[in-house]
This record gives sequence, C-alpha cells and structure tokens, in this order.
Amino acid sequence: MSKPMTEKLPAQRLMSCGEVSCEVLVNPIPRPEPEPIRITLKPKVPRVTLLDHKKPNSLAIMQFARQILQERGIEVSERILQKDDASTAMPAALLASLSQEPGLVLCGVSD
Amino acid sequence: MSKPMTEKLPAQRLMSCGEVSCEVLVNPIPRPEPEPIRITLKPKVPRVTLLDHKKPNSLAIMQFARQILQERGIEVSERILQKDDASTAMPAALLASLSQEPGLVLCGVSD
Amino acid sequence: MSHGVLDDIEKCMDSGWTDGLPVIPPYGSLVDPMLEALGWQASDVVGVIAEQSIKVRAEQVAATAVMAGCKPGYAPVLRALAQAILDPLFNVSGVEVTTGGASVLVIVSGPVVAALDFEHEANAMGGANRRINATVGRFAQMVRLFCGRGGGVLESHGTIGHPGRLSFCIAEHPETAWGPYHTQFGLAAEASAVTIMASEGPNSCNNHYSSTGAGILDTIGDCMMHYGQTAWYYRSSGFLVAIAPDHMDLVKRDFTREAARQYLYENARRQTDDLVKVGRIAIPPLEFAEVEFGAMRTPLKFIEQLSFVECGATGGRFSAVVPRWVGSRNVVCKQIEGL
Amino acid sequence: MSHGVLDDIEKCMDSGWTDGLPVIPPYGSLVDPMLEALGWQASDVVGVIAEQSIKVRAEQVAATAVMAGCKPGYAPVLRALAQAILDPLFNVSGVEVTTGGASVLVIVSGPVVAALDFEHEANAMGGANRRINATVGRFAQMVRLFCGRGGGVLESHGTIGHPGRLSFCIAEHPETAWGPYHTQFGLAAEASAVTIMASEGPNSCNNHYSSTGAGILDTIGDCMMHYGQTAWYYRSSGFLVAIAPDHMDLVKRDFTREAARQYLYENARRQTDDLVKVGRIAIPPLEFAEVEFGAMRTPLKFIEQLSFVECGATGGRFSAVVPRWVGSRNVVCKQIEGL
Repeated sequence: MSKPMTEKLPAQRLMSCGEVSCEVLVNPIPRPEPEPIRITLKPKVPRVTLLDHKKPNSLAIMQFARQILQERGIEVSERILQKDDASTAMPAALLASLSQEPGLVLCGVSD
Repeated sequence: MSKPMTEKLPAQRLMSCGEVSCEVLVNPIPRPEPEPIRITLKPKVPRVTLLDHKKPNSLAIMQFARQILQERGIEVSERILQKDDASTAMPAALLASLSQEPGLVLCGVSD
Repeated sequence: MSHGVLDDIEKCMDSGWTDGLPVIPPYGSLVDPMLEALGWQASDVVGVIAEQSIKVRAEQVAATAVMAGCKPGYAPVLRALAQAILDPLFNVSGVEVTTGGASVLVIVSGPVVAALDFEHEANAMGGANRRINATVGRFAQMVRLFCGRGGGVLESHGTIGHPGRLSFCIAEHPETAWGPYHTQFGLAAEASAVTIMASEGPNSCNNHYSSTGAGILDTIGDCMMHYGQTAWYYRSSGFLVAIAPDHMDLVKRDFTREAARQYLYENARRQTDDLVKVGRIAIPPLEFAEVEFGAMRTPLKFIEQLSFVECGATGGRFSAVVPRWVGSRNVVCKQIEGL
Repeated sequence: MSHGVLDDIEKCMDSGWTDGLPVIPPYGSLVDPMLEALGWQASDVVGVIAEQSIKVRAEQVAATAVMAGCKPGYAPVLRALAQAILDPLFNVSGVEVTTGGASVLVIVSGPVVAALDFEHEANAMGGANRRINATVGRFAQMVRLFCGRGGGVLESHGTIGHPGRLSFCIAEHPETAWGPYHTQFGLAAEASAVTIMASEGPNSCNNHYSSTGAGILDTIGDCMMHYGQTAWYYRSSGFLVAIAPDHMDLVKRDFTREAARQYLYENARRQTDDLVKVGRIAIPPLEFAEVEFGAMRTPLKFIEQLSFVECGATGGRFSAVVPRWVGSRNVVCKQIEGL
C-alpha cells in the first residue's frame, strides 16, 4: 500500500533565498479551514454502526457482517444506515450525527 | 495542416545571461551530419518514377496513376519500384540511386 | 550565475508542490500578473469544496497556473476552467480519490482555439508538444491534485490510472462539420468554451478500409461496448467520441451529429445475459442499474451521455473513444469571456 | 532575487527546447554531474539513427535528462533506457512521424523499482504524481521528440495522439505472481530491466463481478479484439496487458502466465468476414496479412506479441490493455547495470 498521508503532507510555506533577496513562494495548495474531521481509530465503546453506500452487494455484505458480529456478542445497531449514492458526499446532518458516535462506524463496503 | 517545419526549427544555441555570469546551455537536440537530403519540389525533367511501399492498395493506386499519366502523355517508368515494408527505411543503395533522379519520384501512397 | 531558482524548483519538488515534473516556482512577481490577467484579487474565493471544508482562493489558482507553465495570456481559458473544476457538479474530490484513476479532461472549443494557437491537428488528443495544450491540460490536473492529495486530506486510490492524469487537453478544430463542441451543452455556436469531464484515457479506433459512415460508427460503437468498458458497471457516465478528419469525411456524408448519436445509442448494444455471464452485472442487480435480462443493453444510461468532438490531423484513419469516469456524471461547460 | 533561470526556462520554451512543459535549463553545471552518473564522456556516441544521419551524443542525452527533471540518481535506468530507444530495432524515427500518434512506453521491472522508489501501486500506469515515474517517462518522450521533430528533420503526423506522448512509464510490483516482466524477454528473474515498446494509450478493463480468472481474461480479450483496435490492420504488434492485484488474485489461481497467454491467443478471435464487412481488412488483402476468409482471426500475428505486467493498487477491479503501434514490432529490453 501507499505510504500514510502524514509522511507525504506538502510543505505549508517555502522561502526562496537567492543571492539578491528573499521572497516567499505563494502556496498553491488550499487547506481545510477549520481542520478536517479527525478519524479516531480506536472506538471509545465496543459498538458498531453500519452505513451502506449503495454500491452493488454492499447491503448484503453489511447484513452478513452484522450477523457474524452479533453471533460473536458484539453490539451492532439493528438499523443499517444508508446514503444515497457512493459518488456523492454524505448529507451534513448525517455526517454531524456520525461524528459524535463513540463506537465504530463501518461505511462504504465496496463490491 | 501544421505549419511548415522551417518555422518551427529549434534554436541551435542558447546563452544564459544571469546577473553573475554567462553560461552556454547544452544543446539537447542532435542534428543530422552531414545535412539531410534536400527535397527538390520542382523536377528537372518531366518524368515520373513510382515507388510502392507495400501498404495495402498502394500498388493498385500506383498502377492506376501510371495509366492515367501515360494517357496524358507523361513519361512514367514502366517498372514500379518496391521497398520491403512501409515501416522500415529504404535500403541505402536505392536511396542513393533515387537521390540522383532528375524527374519526379512518387513514393509511399497510403491506403 | 545564480542558481537560486533551481534550488527553489528542487524545494517545490521535495515539498509536495508538484505533480512530479519541474514547476515554475510561484514567486509573487509571477503570480501577481497572472492574478491580474485572471481578473481576480488574491483573496477572492474561486470555489468551495464543502465536504473538505476547503475554500479555494484566487491566489492559489494563479500560483498553480504559474507553476504549470501557463502564460498570463491563457488567463481567459484558465479562469473558466478553474470555475468549471470547482463547480460542485464536477465532484473534483471524487475524481481525485476514486479507484477509477480518473483525470480532468479539458476540451477547448470555438474561436479561442485559433486566437490562442492551440494545436488541434497533429496529436490533438495529447502529446502535441505545444505549450498551451500541455500547460492548460496540466493546470487542470494540478488543481485536482492540490485540492485533494496536495492538501493532505485525500489520498488517490487509482487502481491503474493513465498518463492523462498529468495533462489531458483536447482543442477542437475551429471549423467543424457538425458545429462547435459546446453547442451540445447549450452554448451559442459563436461562443468560445471550455468543457470538462472526468475521464479514463483515449481508446484509439482505427479503420482504414470502410467506405461508409456507418462502418466508421460501427467501429467506434464496438469499442464503446467491449466487455472491459467501465460503463457496464451499475453506473455509467458515457463517452466522448473524437472523430478525426479522414473518418469525418465519411461520417458527415451520411449522418448529422444527432443522427450519429442516435445510431450509436441504438446499435452499440450487447446481450444483457452475456454481460452477466462475463461478470459485468452484479447479482442481484441494483434497482438503479435498470437491468433487463434477455434484452440488448446500451453502455449509456441516457443518450445525452454521448458527445462528439472534431479534432486531429488528416492522413490517418483513426478516431477515439474516451470513457468517462462513472462517479462524475456531469459535464461542466463554461463560456470563455474576455478574449 | 535573480530571475535569470526563469528567463532561461522561457528561452527554452520559445526556442523549441521543450515538450511544451517547463524544463530545467541544461546548464553545464547540471549536465556534467548527470554525465558522470551515466558513466559517459560528453562526446561519446550513444546511438546512431542512420536514416537521419544523426549521431546522438552522451552530452545530448544528459542534457535531456536534466531538462526532464531527472536526478543523477536515476542514471542507471536512464542509461539503459537511452540505449534501448536508440537501438535500431526500436525504429524511433518511425515512432515520431507515424500517423499512429505513438509514444515510447517505458516498463521498469525488478529490484530497481523498490531501490529507486518508483510508484508501482496507485496510478501505476500514469499520473501517480511521483517524480521518478513522471520524469523518467518524460525523458523517453523527449529523446524521441528531440531526435525527430526537434532536429528539424521529421514532422509528427499523429492523427490523434494520446497523453502518454508527454510521459508514459509503468513500474512493475517488486513482488510478482508470475515472475518479473523482463523474464518474458530472456533476462534472469533477479535482474533489473527497462523495456520499451511503441504504444497507444492504455484501454482500461473493468470487471467487478466475475469470480473466475477466465472471466477476467475474457474481459481483457474482448478489449483486445474490439473492431477499432489498430492490431486488425494488415500489420500487428500486439499488446501489453497490465493486471492489477484484485484481478490477479483470480487469474493466478487458474492460470500460469504461459497459460493465460495461450488462452487469450486462442479465445480472443473474431470472424474474419465480419472484420472485412466493417472495413478492417483491405480487399484484396496483402499476402503478408495472411487473411483466411471464414476463419476466426486473432489480433496477434504471433503469440509472442502479448506480454503481461503486474502493477497497480488493490481496492479496484481494473486491468488494462495497451495496444502497441504496428510499425515498431520489436520490444527492446535492456538490463539495468550498476545499481
């Protein structure tokens, strides 16, 4: 796999020091303001929420995953959430709600 | 059609004149030595030599062209020359012989 | 002599301010004239990518244009192009991250092509080795990259990608048989326009011996429906078809643009059950995919997903099919003002 | 600050010393270390293009490498690559002038991929936006351009061209299922190699739902035999097939490389009479074309015209077919020494 993004982050600021004078280079790269949502890899509570993005077989895979997890005694939300389409962003309200979820959110299983 | 090559010929030599000193840039472009064969667009004698490069239909087109030219009273060499293949260069001996031809040489009719 | 600029180029290369190739360092003294030509103030917001909380400012667009090697004289094209890329309809973040390895395909049409001396004949679909084609196409890819991976937010997952992700710009012939490209998207024939779509690379379509327009279209249609076309996926975004002059001489004799589109829509179809058999349709299929077993199936979801551009040199009997990325279904076409 | 270098870049752009994109000016102070890394003296003859009366000298190759943005550390690859391009078997002048709009496709394989940190996963077939992939691919196209049009002798007639004419470099996975790419051309598995062929752009082959290797190969084969493939012309040079990991997981289960090649050779065939009907075979056909009416016809002239490369990222179910230009039938594979 590719290197994690943290190794690749481009410089925020470059300074040119030629022989005659110094000049700041104009940063061409737009950055998120405020900071983008941070992903927490370790959930705070052992609970799983499933989100289907409607690619083919995604819902079937999620239903199967829910069954296996439940058999292993893990708490899984009964309702599988859905977003309209794999190629469009999640509605803001859904994103805001999921960003408060202390358990694990599993979304966008690809076919 | 594209512009004629003469307008596009890259510079033979570039000189860099910065503030500190002057430096010649290394020319990356190889050039023919000796000069490439010049194409004369106006033949010296009214005679046509045909050269087939073996693309499909090329020979048929050349035979037809020979017939029309002959009907119009233009001298056309009876034998249609051939090179082995459209994608390889003409043998040196054939090239040398054709480069001495004072009439018109028609070659490589494409299908 | 001073090699300060060379150091700055290396600094850009080492710091992620590049697409992998040398850039012109975005000095203020170069970015300012570009901004002026673009008609923007440095802090103007050119576009917003809401999902990423990103506002793209004019200064960043101008810096990117300088870095790509564009001249300020290209600004009328670049202004419309930047607005098109940042139009939410285009979904630029999706284009950057997809496993589809898509590029931002740029199509320039109308009087601007001759006015700014775009190459629209030899190698018009790429590699014409002319500055304006190469750098305008590169600018579009760099905006995509800098808004996505460049900002440290997204990572590109292109499974294989294609070389157009460095630069992919097509300029249409100023004189066309069927009318300028942008008239397919509602702009007036006399306008100049820049149009973008997310795409894979061009699939070349050779045909040397057909003597009819239908033969050429059958060849193009067969390419559109080979089993590997992404368009058989449950989503489809269609195709751009580029027809070069030697093929156009045959096609225009028998077809208007509308008739050619209808012909391909009706004839470039395959048996749905064969597509299932080779693995191109999910079982069970999604409702959205509208799968009808036993019927002949088109790779187009709507006939409007097919558009034609006229470009290329005479002397060769090639055309091309450019498959569009399925996740950005909108073509964004903007008029170029201020030429 | 001094902008002398910027003036020199503009001077290169204005003087035809470019592929259309910004270059690093080939100052002697940069060319000398490149020459040293290449292990050549400035006036050494790297290759001869007899038909054009051109001798290509090491200084010109080194200057081109600097201009493309290559680092001296890439020299072992560049040395073998320059020798491959100038090998008379490759026919570089033909590649530049053809109406086929071909590029020099560069394939890097073996331990060199990891040693020099080529991207071989995401967007491995182009647009990975990594310096070594982008600039090594660009170097190859610039040598082609500078030996052809650059010298003022040849003119490019590419009917449509494709974006790979700016840069087209594929790096293979260091770990392969079927053995390194170059083992198909007689080199030892443990070697590093650079291989070139003249090519069109990649045709992407998507298949999400097949569960068998044969399904994936049928999809790839169908792409190889669409009516527009140049390979149906009276000459054929074959194809490079790139298989990405998710497809390879299925294919390798059921096929060795040799078996996969045999499968495609036998199964990717079309009715000759249909090819005649659509205009893909000249009437009367050339003897060389070996046309047999009524028989199933392969787009390959020999089975050896098909080779496989393993590259690309996981997570997407894409592979690709790269059609080779019909006028340069030789693949040139050179071992990389001195890593």
